[in-house]
Amino acid sequence: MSGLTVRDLRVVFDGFVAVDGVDLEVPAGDVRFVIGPNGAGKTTLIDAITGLVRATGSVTFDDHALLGRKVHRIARLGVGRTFQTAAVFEELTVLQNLDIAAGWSRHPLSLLRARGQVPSSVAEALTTVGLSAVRDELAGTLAHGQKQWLEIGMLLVQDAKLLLLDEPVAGMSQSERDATGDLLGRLAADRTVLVIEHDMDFLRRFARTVTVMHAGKVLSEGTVAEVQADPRVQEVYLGHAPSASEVA
Amino acid sequence: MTLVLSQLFTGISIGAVLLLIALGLSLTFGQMNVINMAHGEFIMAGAYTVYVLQQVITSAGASLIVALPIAFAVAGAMGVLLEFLLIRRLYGRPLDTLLVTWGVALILQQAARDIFGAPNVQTRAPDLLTGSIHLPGGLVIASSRVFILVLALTAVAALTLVLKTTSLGRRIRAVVQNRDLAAVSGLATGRVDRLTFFIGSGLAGIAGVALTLIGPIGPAMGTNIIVNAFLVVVVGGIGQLKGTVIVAFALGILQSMVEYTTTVSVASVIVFIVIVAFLQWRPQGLFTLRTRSLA
Amino acid sequence: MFKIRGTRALAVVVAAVSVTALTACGAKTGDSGTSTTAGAVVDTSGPTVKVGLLNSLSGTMAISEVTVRDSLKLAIDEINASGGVLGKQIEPVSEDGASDWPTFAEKAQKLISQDKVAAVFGCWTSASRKAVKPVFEKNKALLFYPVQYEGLEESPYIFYTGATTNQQIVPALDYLKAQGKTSLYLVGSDYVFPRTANKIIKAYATANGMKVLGEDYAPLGSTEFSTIVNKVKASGASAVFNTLNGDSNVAFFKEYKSAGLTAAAMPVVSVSIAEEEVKSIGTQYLADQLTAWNYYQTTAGAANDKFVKAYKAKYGADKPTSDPMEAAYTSVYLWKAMVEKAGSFDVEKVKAAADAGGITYAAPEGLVTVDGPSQHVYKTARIGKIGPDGLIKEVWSSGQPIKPDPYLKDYSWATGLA
Amino acid sequence: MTAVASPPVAPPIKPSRKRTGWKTAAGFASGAVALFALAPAALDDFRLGLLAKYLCLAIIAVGIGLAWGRGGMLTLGQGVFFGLGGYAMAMHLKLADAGAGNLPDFMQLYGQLDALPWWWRPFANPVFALVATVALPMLVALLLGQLIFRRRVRGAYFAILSQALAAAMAIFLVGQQGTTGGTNGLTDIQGFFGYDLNDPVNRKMIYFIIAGALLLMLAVAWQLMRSRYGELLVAVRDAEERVRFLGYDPANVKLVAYVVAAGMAGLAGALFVPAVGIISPALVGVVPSIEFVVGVAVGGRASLIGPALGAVAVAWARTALSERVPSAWTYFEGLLFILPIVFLPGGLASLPRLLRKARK
Repeated sequence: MSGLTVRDLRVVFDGFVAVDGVDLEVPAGDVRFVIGPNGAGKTTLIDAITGLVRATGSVTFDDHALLGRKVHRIARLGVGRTFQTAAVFEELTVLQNLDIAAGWSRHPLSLLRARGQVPSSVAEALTTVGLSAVRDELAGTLAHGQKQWLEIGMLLVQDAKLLLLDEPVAGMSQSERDATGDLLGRLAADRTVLVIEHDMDFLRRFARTVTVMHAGKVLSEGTVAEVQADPRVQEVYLGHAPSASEVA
Repeated sequence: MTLVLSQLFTGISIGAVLLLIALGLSLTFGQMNVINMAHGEFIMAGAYTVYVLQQVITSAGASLIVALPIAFAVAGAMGVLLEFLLIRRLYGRPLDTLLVTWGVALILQQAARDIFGAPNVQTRAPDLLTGSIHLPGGLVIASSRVFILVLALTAVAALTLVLKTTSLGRRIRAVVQNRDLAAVSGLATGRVDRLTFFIGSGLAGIAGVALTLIGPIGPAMGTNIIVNAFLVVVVGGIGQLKGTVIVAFALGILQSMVEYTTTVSVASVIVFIVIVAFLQWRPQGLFTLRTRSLA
Repeated sequence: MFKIRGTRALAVVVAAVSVTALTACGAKTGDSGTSTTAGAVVDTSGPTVKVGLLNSLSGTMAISEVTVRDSLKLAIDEINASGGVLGKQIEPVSEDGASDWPTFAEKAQKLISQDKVAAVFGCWTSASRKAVKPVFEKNKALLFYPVQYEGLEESPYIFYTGATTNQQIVPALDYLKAQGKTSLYLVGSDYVFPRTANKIIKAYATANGMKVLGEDYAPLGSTEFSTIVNKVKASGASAVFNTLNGDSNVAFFKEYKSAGLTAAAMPVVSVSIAEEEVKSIGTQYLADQLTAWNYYQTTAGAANDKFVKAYKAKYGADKPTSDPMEAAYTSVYLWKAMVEKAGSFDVEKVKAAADAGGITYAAPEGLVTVDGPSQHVYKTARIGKIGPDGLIKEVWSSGQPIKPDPYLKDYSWATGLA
Repeated sequence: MTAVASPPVAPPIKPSRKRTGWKTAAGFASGAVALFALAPAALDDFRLGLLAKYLCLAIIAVGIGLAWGRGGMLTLGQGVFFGLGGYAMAMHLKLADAGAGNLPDFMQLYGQLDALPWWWRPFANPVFALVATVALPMLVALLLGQLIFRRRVRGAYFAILSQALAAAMAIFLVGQQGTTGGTNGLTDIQGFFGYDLNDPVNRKMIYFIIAGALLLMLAVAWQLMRSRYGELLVAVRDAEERVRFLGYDPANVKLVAYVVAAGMAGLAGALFVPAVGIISPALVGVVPSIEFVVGVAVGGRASLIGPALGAVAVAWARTALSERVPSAWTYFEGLLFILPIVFLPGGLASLPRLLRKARK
């Protein structure tokens, strides 16, 4: 495991430079938070890493070059992501959602059989994300927070080694946030985690390292404290030197 | 040489007809993502408008001129009615609108049969538009085709002007780009939708008037043309007027050239193959709107 | 391992079902007569006798076929008013072929086996006739087919009351030749009649020193003719032979006129444009062009005056009569004559009476006689010119009825065509 | 769903599942009784022949239900695959009718050919022809699907493209009169693998074969729908891009359903030929292709039995109505496209659920 390395990443939409020469180094086992104002290029960064948008530069994970591969090929290399607005299969049950996430490596012919037993990885994930009680409910009927948990559960059964989470706690209650944060810490033991988040409180409590993006570039990088102390960050976020409570 | 030129003009004139038919679709399908299979029947309504008017106005030329705005209004009103009664309930289900409007098309066809009779009806064209224009070099082109070409280009220009400069145009584009945001910012999206549909369907009415000059006027006239019109819009790219214009002429010229050297049936098969090949190259059509959405 | 027991139960059901299916088997193709269908049963038990009217009342062909149905009904009404057939009133059962060939076959079967009709009148396109032909042969039931067609067919259970090729196309070619036309361009819809007609025309041209300069087919319903007209124009042919059908004619003639082509310089002979079509295309585009048929609304004679008057009285003064309508009208009277000669509604007896010869009827087009062996009808060929009033005036006629020759056996140039 | 309050630790099998299995088997058994015992007893030969035709349409509908209802691919070009299967079968039967070494009747009339075209020859072999009726449509669907789905042509684009394909295929068939029979199609088929089609007993046998094929195809669709693949297909339908991020190539997932649906349409075409005795371009083009869909929409696109029942019901209504008031049928058909889709998107199959909900 050698973590995620991004070198000189650039994404251009019709002349608009969304990501402008980003370098990023996320070592294995890190929980890296990426923050920045709207339009800083955070989500586009994840889109580029997962192959959704075309980019130049280089991205390597686990010694595999990712750029230029198709989305599903990148996923098969152990790269998993969630979406800002939770993207689960609403017409399928929680169990089915998780089971699908476990599936790409199954033999094609085995797909033609119905699921006899709940696979152990799925059962585990159900317990881990606390959705056992609703496993036969349609995912579309879940509360917003539960959907986000379901997405994380899907990453678990997918056995992703690099988790790219796009605002995973948006809309969650405080206790749900705490639980999610704890989960992230546990997951990082044998994975690499990259989180896009606006919630500063959540960030302060659970981030190990932080990257600040602005206008498609990396503005600052370091521990939470280092970044908070960086005057350029304060400038970008508030246009003036902030009081402690505003950033924290 | 004359032959190549006259065949080229034929291609351009086929393209002009395609453009006129597809223009309204490009608006309703492109801007609103509504696949209106009854578009062909709106064209039919435009053509029957000429027929009905000629029962009242005896001068062929005058009736044609008067028919243009009336057909626009008649077809446009039908479009608004369709939008209000059915399509409004189906936003976000484009495939379902396709089937529903096919049903509407069937009903309109049968209604035309019951009102005007199953046989084609006859309209008179002004003498000016049944003759031909002799150009230097022995080139002879049909004046009706020139009329249609001018009409098509005028319609494109007018539509572009409306979309680019008027407040209605701005609102249409706002709704296209982000329906939810537009609604939140206080735009009456329902009204904008209906207006868009009015213009798109109205253009079908104009096309119907033009078609009386070159083809039959009957209950089945819509079905014969609708598939090709959709291909033009799809290949041109959704929501892209310029794509529709370029592709209409390109397909027209391709069709006329292949048809000249082979047969009509071989030509339609070849055109289909070219389209599939083209979509391999540009799956979203000639021009595309880039978005970051996950769909 | 984790198979649900339901799957196994399902497998049993499916297997049982397949076995049942395979145990039920009937006669092999070779064993003639073991259990093939008996002849159609005509229901003559009541005071009426049923006949079937099989026409497209919906779909693209409805344009033409509704008028045929109307004139069939006119003939039936007239016969009923004058006492019926063998003392029985005719009860028409109308079915919609819906312009769809399998539907024609289905409805034909329904008329024969459910309604037990004495005869069926109808069909227009060759495709619909080809679709029902096996149904009538299999059930040994009668069809009267009233439309001019491409010939090359004889069926023991079909009577053809429209023209075959030697009563329409060949006379039209004779006429063109006599007018000094030496080169032709052939334009047709893409189906059996035009393709076969053009084959015959080409054979005729070769034998008679005429040149065929080009041949083009448009799909049925096609309305884009600019390229074809360009080709016609560039060919410089002295006449055009037009076998287009339906909507395509409108687009073709509008384009033809726009291209500056005229009846005087390059006349078009059409074999599928009758009075009804003239009305929908417009005389503006058609004036002075030629048609080839066996009957026009203007055809002289008392029988026709009566027919035209009766038709307009029943369906409206603005409704013209045309060749297929007349052939349909005639077909009912011919059937009546056959039944009366046979003294029975029984299909085999009716056929025997007709095949023995001598069935005639003073039709609106003149005296027609059924040719026993071919089950076609002797018809007079007529070339007409479309007038500014939308009616067609006869400019030439064969003078007397021509013997039907569906396989063109009597024409030496046509050997090898069939 | 009865097992909402399931225990926190996942049990090996949901208790409700076994019951569903038996329920389905019972459903199939009663379907078999209806098709094999009740229908032949209640209907005369003519009506049974009509039912055979309707069941062919039901087989296509099962495939469309899979591709459209479960896979979200509105295929408006099933006529192409129906036609391929039908023509493959009809070509063999015509050759068999003509006898070894002879040309089929229409070729002698219109083709002016001296010898059989090369692409007709393999169809003289009954095994080849039988395999081709299903394999040929599947192969064409595979090639076409590869091109279309790989390039992410989907939704409306896919629907319109499939419709254009149907139009092109019909025009092409019409244009090759000498070798395909043109507009007439292939008609006047006398025998079916040595059995005389004029014999009512054999026609009943054809009906039984079709009914058996329908049940078999329902079983295939049932297995596909309840399998993991079926779940995956629904996932692709609802969020194609999302599936990609789980490591699947959605193109492959869609391809399977599309190819299976094509195979079913081909089978339906092959069985239609002996049942009706004709295959023609009129059954291939835009209009029949979209008409195949209406029954599916009426019955319930995403359910197993809905599409089949819907297709039979619509076909029956067409016959019944057109026997009485021909022009009313067109209005009725138009309404069939409109009302269920707008007001009952789940089709008739969703009625019981809606009623249950309403009662609560």
